[in-house]
Amino acid sequence: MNWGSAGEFFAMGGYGLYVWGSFGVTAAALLIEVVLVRQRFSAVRRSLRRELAADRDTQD
Amino acid sequence: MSQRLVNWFKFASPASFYPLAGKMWPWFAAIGTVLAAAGLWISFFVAPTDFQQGEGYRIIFIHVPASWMSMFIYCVMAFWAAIGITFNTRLSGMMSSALAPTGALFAFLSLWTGALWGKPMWGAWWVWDARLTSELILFFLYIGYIALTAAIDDPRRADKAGAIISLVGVVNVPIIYFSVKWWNTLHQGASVSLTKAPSMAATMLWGMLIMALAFWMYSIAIALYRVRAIILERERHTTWVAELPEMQR
Amino acid sequence: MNAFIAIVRRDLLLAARRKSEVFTALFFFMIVVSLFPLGIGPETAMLRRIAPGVLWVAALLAAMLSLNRLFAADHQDGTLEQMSLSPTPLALLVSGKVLAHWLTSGLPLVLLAPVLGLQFDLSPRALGVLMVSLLLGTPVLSLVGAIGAALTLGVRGGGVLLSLLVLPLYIPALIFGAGAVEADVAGLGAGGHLSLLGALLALGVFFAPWAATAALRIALE
Amino acid sequence: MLRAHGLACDRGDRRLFSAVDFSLAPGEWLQVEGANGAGKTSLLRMLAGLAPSADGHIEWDGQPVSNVRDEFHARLLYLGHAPAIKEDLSALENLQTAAAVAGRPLDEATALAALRRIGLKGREDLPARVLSQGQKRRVALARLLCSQARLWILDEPFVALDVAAVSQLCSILDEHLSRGGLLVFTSHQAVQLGGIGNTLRLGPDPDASRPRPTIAEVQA
Repeated sequence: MNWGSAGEFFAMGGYGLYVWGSFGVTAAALLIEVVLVRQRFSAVRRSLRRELAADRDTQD
Repeated sequence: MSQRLVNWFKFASPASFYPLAGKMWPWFAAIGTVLAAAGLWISFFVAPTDFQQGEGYRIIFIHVPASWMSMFIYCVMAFWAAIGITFNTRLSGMMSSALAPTGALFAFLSLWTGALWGKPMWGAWWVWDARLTSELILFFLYIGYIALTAAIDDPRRADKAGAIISLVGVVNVPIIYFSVKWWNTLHQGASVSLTKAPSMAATMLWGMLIMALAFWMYSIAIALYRVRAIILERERHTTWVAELPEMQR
Repeated sequence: MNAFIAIVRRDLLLAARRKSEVFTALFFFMIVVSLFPLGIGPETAMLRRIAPGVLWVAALLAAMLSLNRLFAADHQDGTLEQMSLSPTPLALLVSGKVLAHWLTSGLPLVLLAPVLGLQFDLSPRALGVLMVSLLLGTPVLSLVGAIGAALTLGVRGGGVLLSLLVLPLYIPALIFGAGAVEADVAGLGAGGHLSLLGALLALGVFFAPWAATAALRIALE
Repeated sequence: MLRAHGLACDRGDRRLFSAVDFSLAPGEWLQVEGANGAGKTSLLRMLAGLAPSADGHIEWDGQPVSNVRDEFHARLLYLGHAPAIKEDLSALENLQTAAAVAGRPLDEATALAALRRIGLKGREDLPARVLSQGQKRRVALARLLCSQARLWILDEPFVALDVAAVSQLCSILDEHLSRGGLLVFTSHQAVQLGGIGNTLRLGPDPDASRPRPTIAEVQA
């Protein structure tokens, strides 16, 4: 184990800003990408459902 | 032989790939999460403090895998481009455009983490290191691909144009890399280099490999997810999309 | 082959009828190069150091200026359609167009560069190397640029997009071209750089017309 | 002999036309009709091999065009919507360079004779940009007079022409047909030509989602 305490862990031997800046931004970027792709997918699905529902209405 | 060929081309149709991708992506996402947890554990708790660079070197556990991924994804895009041009399959273009944003993201992350590593190590946010410079150019190539395909309205044409630019790009990537490397040695005498870490410890290598695998799984999962969205956008007026269970409500 | 000569002659004739376009690119080259001493300062040692890079970057930008028009006019007036229906392979006709483009945009830069090099106090030897490096390098710019021009044909915001696509691909030519002159100034010998430029040119001659043709076929469909 | 089997054209999500079948023997002509946006130009570009068909295939002398592309193009003359005229070149230069790029160089006497016959006498050396719209069309049509091609595919050849030029063009087309040439063209007007003529109507049919063209044989 490298770290004596949580504070030490977050300080990263003085490199906290750089290390957490790297890991944090990476995590955030990947998370944002996932959210964006989910939104894109559900937007298409929603508009397709709406279109299909409209089609069914006109057919009935 | 021919039987196998037929099977492969069956999955090349968007209609049969869509449900397959839907089944596959959660697995890749799950394996990616596990690997990422393991990789992070190694990065922070197993890998010892570097006697030269202190704790700052831990950035390597995302910087190097992200750089690998950005290069690898570009090659995969070019691979799909070549397939698309040779066999004229629709899916390959969709795969290319599904991969591009993720590749660009990794190129960006590689630059970002490179800068955050460079500041404490070299005292500057940016140095014209051969690898960083090539990574920057690779990022430009991704942006060029995305901008070109976004500017063309007809998706089929966009795919073909994107295929050509990614093939031209992949031919150029090694040329660019070696020219930049040579330029760099000519100007700086290779005083700084990211991988010139003194005899990398085995745990560091393991950590990097596991993180790279985690990024790999992530990329596959997100690309499959995105390609599903792209397939729906492109094939919205086909009957198979209308008959999908998730469209019935 | 006759069709190849015919297309080179036609494009040269068209350029001769529109001389202003050729001269605009040339003056652009001159002005950009002249701006650097004004921006950086007139110390001769400094100017000598930056000269290869400045001249090469300016040549790169000037060559890009005329790329937009490489295929656009032919696309608009239907000539491109006729070219693709010619029994001569389209790639050969495209090579002819690229050659004509180089003769009207690259070659004048090569001839003008030594005059501008004098502004930066380059030695006659370095000027010679500069000319040779441009002679080998500017055709690469035309060849690679043709791919970008063909890809952005009829695309929204084509001009900016073209530079985004093409400039990263120009980097090797820039590095070896400017590097040749720098190496010569430093007394290292420019042979290695120049042969690499030659290799780039050979690679471009073989592959670029093919890629540009594939891109043009997309625009024609 | 030109034969089309089940050609189809997609524009975006929409199918403009499908199941276009026809065959054209030497001396026959085909007029393609249809409202704006019915896909006339698309069909002609398809026949010329400029655009792929979404379905079906095209045969030339019994062979799929894709197999005999070079030979087919050597026998084809296509005049598209855009007349392929360079504004900065004179009528004569336009004619000669177009022929040279097509791989069939033209001597000056032949080119001049063609330009005179099409009614551009005295304007051979003017740059095309000072010519009127109709005169530019005539420069393009002068290529017909110098052509050895067997198949002519003409997109709106009559547009922007005055009465005299229309009848002149008709006689040029008649000559081509009587030599055993084949002709496909689009036009909004009824045209009287010799030889066997067919009309192909591309248009919306009752089932609007899948327009089917109908072929009416007319004896000229």
